[in-house]
Amino acid sequence: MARMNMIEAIRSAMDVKMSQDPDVLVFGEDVGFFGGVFRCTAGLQETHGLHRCFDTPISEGGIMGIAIGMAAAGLRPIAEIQFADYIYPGYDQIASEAARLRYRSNGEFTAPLTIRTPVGGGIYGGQTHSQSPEALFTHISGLKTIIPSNPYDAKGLLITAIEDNDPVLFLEPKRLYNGPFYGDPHAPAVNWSGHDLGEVPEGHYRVEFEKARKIADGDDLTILTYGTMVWVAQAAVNDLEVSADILDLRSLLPLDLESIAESVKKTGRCVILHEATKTSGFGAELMAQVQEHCFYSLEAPIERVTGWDTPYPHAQEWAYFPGPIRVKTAIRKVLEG
Amino acid sequence: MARMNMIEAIRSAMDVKMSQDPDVLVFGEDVGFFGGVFRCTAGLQETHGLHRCFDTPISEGGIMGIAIGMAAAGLRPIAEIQFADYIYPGYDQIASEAARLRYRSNGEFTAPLTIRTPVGGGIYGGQTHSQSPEALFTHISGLKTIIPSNPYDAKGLLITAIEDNDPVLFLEPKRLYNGPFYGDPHAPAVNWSGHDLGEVPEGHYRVEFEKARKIADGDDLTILTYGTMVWVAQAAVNDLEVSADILDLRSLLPLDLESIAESVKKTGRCVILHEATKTSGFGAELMAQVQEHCFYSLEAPIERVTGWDTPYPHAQEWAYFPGPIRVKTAIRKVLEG
Amino acid sequence: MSKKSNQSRLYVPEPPFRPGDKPDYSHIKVPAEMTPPRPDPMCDAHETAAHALGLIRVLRLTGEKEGPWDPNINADTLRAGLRFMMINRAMDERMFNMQRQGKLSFYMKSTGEEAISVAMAMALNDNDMIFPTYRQVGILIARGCPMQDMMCQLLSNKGDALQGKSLPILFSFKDYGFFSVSGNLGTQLIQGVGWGMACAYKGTDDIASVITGEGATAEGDFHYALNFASTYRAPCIINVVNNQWAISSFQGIAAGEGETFAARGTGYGLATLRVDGNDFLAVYAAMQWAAERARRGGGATVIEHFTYRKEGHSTSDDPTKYRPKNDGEVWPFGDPIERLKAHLVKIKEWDDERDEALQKEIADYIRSSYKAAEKLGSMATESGIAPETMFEQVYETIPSHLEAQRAEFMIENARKVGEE
Amino acid sequence: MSKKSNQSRLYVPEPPFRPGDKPDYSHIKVPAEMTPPRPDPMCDAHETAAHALGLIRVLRLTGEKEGPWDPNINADTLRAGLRFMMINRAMDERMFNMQRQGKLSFYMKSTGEEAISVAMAMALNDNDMIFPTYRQVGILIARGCPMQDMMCQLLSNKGDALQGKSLPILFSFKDYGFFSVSGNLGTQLIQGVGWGMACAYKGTDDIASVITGEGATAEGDFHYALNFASTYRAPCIINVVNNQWAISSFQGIAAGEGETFAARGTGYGLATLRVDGNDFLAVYAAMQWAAERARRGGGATVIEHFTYRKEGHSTSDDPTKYRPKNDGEVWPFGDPIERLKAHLVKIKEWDDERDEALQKEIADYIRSSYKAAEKLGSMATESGIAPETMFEQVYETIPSHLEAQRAEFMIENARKVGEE
Ligand SMILES: Cc1ncc(C[n+]2csc(CCOP(=O)(O)OP(=O)(O)O)c2C)c(N)n1
Ligand SMILES: Cc1ncc(C[n+]2csc(CCOP(=O)(O)OP(=O)(O)O)c2C)c(N)n1
Ligand SMILES: [Mg+2]
Ligand SMILES: [Mg+2]
Repeated sequence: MARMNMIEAIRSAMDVKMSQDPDVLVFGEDVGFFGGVFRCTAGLQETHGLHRCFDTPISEGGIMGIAIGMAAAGLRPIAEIQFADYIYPGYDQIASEAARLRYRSNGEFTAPLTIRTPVGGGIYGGQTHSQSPEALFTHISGLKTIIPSNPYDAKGLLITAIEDNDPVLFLEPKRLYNGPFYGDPHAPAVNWSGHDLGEVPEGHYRVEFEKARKIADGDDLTILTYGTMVWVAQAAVNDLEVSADILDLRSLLPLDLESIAESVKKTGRCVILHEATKTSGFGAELMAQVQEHCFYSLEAPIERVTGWDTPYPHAQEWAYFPGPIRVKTAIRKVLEG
Repeated sequence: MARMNMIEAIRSAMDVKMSQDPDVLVFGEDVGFFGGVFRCTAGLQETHGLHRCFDTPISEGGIMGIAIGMAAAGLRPIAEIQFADYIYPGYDQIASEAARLRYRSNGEFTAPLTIRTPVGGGIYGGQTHSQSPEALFTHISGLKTIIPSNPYDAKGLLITAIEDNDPVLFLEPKRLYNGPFYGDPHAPAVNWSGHDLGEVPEGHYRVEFEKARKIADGDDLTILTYGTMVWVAQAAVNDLEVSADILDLRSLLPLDLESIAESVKKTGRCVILHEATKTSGFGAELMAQVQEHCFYSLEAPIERVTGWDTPYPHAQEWAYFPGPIRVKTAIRKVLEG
Repeated sequence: MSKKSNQSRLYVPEPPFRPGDKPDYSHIKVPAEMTPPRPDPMCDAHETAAHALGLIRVLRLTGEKEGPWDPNINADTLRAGLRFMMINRAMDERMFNMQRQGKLSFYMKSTGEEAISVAMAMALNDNDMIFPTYRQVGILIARGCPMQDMMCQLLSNKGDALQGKSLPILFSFKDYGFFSVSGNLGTQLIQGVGWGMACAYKGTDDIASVITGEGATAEGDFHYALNFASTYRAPCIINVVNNQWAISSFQGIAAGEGETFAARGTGYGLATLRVDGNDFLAVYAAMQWAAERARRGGGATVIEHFTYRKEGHSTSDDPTKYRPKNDGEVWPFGDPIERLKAHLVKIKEWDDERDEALQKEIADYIRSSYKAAEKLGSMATESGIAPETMFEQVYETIPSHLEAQRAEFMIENARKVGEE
Repeated sequence: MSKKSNQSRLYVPEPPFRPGDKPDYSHIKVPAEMTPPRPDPMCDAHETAAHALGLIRVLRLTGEKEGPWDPNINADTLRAGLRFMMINRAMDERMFNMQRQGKLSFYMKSTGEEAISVAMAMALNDNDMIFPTYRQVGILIARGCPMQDMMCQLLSNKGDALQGKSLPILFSFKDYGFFSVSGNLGTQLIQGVGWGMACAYKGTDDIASVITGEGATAEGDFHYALNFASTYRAPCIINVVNNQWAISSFQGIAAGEGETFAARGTGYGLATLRVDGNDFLAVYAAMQWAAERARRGGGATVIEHFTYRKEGHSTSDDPTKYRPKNDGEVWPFGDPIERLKAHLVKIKEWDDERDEALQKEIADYIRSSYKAAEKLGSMATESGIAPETMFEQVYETIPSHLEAQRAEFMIENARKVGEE
């Protein structure tokens, strides 16, 4: 066991897999000698060699393209996209190719690759360093979409992603890299060293997909969330002293519908939180599934708390971010509803 | 007034606007001399000149890029993407650029462009000529997403799109180009000449966005749908002889929430239909909004009937297509629920 | 060449001839000399810059072979090449007709371009992965893929290894080094470069050969392919089949008025060759050269295969709408099959008798293969593929949400069968 | 140059020097002759192929000017250029420091590259739209944009015309022909080509000048730009600022080992120039040549500006992590400001006295502008921008769903202010 922040945990996952499996390699913009703009790959080139962790041209489409070709040829590439906001030039390769190669060839060719990319706001990154595009990927059959909220899960889920025989999009909430974030930008920063989930085994372990993690247990309502908002949810629940099930979904596709339905059937009330833009966000799908499977248990309308339907504005970052006040309002509303 | 099929209606909209406004021009793959693989631009080059309707390189990203540049410079480009399945190489230019130029520059630069592209299955097009990617665009703030279901609406909505000062994605259900399609591929083809909505004014008229069209009026349930599925819905309702409100949404973003809520509050039951893949499809957003605004009126779980969460398989096209049988099952279910 | 637009100062390229015009390709010179020279395959890329503007040829239109690029292959190999090309053409004829009869939904011919796919497959090793487009069925033929297997894919029947998931002609035959063809143009180019990088990473001698039409070079993926191939010196060959047309758009729309397509590679520091794509020997020689360069660590070569799409784009296309009818007939570089045949006759390795025998053998092969294939189903009959297979191979194992959908489908399908 | 990897046969380029190495650029030759020649701006593009591999220079490091590319501009114009470059550098210093003091969230310097933006702006007409990156604030300075307006954008305060919507340095100043800078690299290149096409369509004489770093040339948009510019002969200039680095990646990663960036244009049939980017006169001359070519209907020119990024990528970057500390100092092409100054001194149009006076004037200008700007708010204080403005300019008019969200926000915000 060791103390790791999320950056170190992610790095450790890659390090473990690179040590175990010569077919695993890592590439992306600035990931080589420099070790990535968030340092997630720092040291991997030195440890594993120039050809196993290297820089690429600034070409997200090209990065995805070579990853697919390498994966089809039997390797297990891990491709870093520097910010999720820059994944769109690679969108065609991901949605039309990586996600469909298996289907198109009826299993003859596959693309067992992992795409790692930082998501979310909270670092004054403005419109193009803050996006949460998960819903644009959960609509794509053939892809899996994963998002951890802490170091322990990050490492275990990333190892599972690398070992998966299908393409996995692995989203890293950048605001959580160094510590949990409870939604108040003015509060002193907390880091992972003081948190249980910063306790991470040094070797190999897996955290399986399609399993939500319950981080609080309660009877009054269910909160469905993931990524940075997991911690904001916890802060709000603590603040309000309500009794809530908080599910950190972790795996958006495939989704742990069983745990979701079980919880909502118990509480009868549900709040859904995410940082992404509201319309057609992943919250819509969650809401749809809850209403499909728990309709007769619902005692109040499900509430969504999300980013607004605007780009992420730089100076208004904290007005955009769905912070604890909005979360608390929603909780009160479903409890009253 | 004239009899037009949907291809002719779309062509007429462009023709009218090109005649009225020298800033309107049309380009895309094969749209020039040839007039487009679906013939929507046939004759426009001859009428309006080589420089106003012309072929482009096979580069959807490039097409979107020049459209944005031209629009920012004061023109009103209409860009055709040959099949919506091929829009992804242009996704970055649409989502990161066209949709955000106004916001990024706080209104200094804008992108009043129209993207036309055929969507949907039913023509044995297989995985890459059948997709319905609307939900990947309704998540993008700054963009409008429109989808007509008949010639009259197609022309009026397209004119409104061209005149709009924001970027509009205009989706054309290709299975409806020649006639309404009631979901049975073995039934004899019907064409628009025998249908009221094939009656189209020759000149200028607008159909406004954010207004659904009610195509059937009833009390037992509400059906929310758009594109090809409008006709499948009608066939199912006729078949079952149920009393249903059928809303042809036409404008997905912005959405006519008022009409939706009014109808569901009246009927208390709702079925949502679309051809696209289920998970994170636009149906999820519709379901979310209905449950947010009509929760206390709902008497049964809302049902979604959609394409399966697989790519659109070629030989299994009609097993994939959410045809009348599945629609009827869903209607029965909400009526019983 | 192009008519200048008088209506605007925005320049829009136009092809030299439209329907009704009499096509005249006298401006496209068939070079008299068998230039350019053949440099060492490990030469500096700059030494091939001129090759991007010239045209590598070996076979004269009259059948003689000549010049530094003669690959010196024996008559048996030449006859094999001829046979594969003839099979290709016969198959195209047959399947086009069957599409017209409603047996398959769609087909695409490679008429006039057979030398490119066949010579490529023959010049490469069987372990080299080819990333083809929809117009290179010749690769499969040359690599020994059974005709019936291909036809079953075209008919989307229960003999189709893809279980009808893909459009006809979008083959996938891993055993024959034929990568799954995407319906999305261009995407495979950079994937092929990645495959080549994987070969280098693993230290094998294999290479990748990727193919695009001239029209699809305008996609970003083409740029990615050239750029990444240059950065990592990937062992691969990037082939541009310039058949002058991209559906209805002539090659000038893909920016072919400004420069040749081979020349695109020069600016990336890649070796570049431009070859008469209707000359079996020239294509073979160019592929051999580029493969040697790639295998020896010299990196990628961009090869433009200069040819002509003699027929429509696909069964959905009517080329007389946008170009003169007899365009393909007056193409100055002749027909690849006729040219190789003329050569074999000239060197006395072929004659009418053998030709007739081969024609007959091929006709039998096509006929019997088609018969056997059609027995397994077609568009006009039952495909014989269980529809619920559509839920398979989305993922390695079916996840629970998809399993639920499959279950729903099974119930609905039973109901449907009931209603019918 | 690059160390060969011994660990694998997969080739991965590496820069010549890393932290701890002693940088030595003796392999990059400063050409002794003032070649290449200056062809007529309407020449055939092929005539400029050699220019893509050479380097256009006018100013010797010792201050003399020489050769066919001398733009012959008068001393007043030269002094204006010097002044703009010095303002640029002083502004960079100031804003970098203010970022360190927490007054703004982010900043990016253009140190060492000032000649490119300033000479570009001065050589073009004011109506020509420039599509810049984040490293060309010199354009705004040269075109007369008030310093305070720029600083307000940097401070995201209520003087910011963008109302804080965009990251500092992602300016938009339509009045100064400065297109809204995207945070997404490369995207604007093809938009600029579209703008140029619109100019041609409307029949105006305006052109577009688009800029990318050498790193971002790897994006598909660069290819689109070259390709569409070639097809439609768009009146535009495509500038590649090769400052050797893309954050931590040296230019070899962007495939600069294989060929120059200017040479990319050759394969598309575009005119190509490669210019010493630290030579104000050379940049000016190249821009003038390309602008004339574009305006006269000759189409696009690709210009590589060969320079060096002397400082870190941005305020978030620490370049000593990946390259030697004094790298920029030993760059063989000197500093653009010092070089223009040396020239003016040599021709007796500049002296220490004037220099001191200008330094002082600029310091005052920067200081007073900053003071005035900061009064309107900063990161450290209130921005003064009403947060609900974030709902504006998503669309021309606020649609109902966004109106509802704004209303919700107003209530929540009141609650928040209450809680605080
Ligand atoms: C990304 C994408 N855009 C558009 C299409 C539609 N399309 C199919 S083939 C074709 C023409 C291709 O021309 P070319 O690359 O020259 O190949 P050829 O057909 O001549 O062999 C087009 C535009 C597509 N399949 N994929
Ligand atoms: C599409 C995209 N990918 C990645 C980035 C992150 N990024 C910002 S600047 C930069 C380096 C750019 O280098 P270069 O083009 O050489 O310009 P320079 O900074 O040297 O001026 C990178 C990778 C981005 N902004 N956009
Ligand atoms: Mg072609
Ligand atoms: Mg750079």
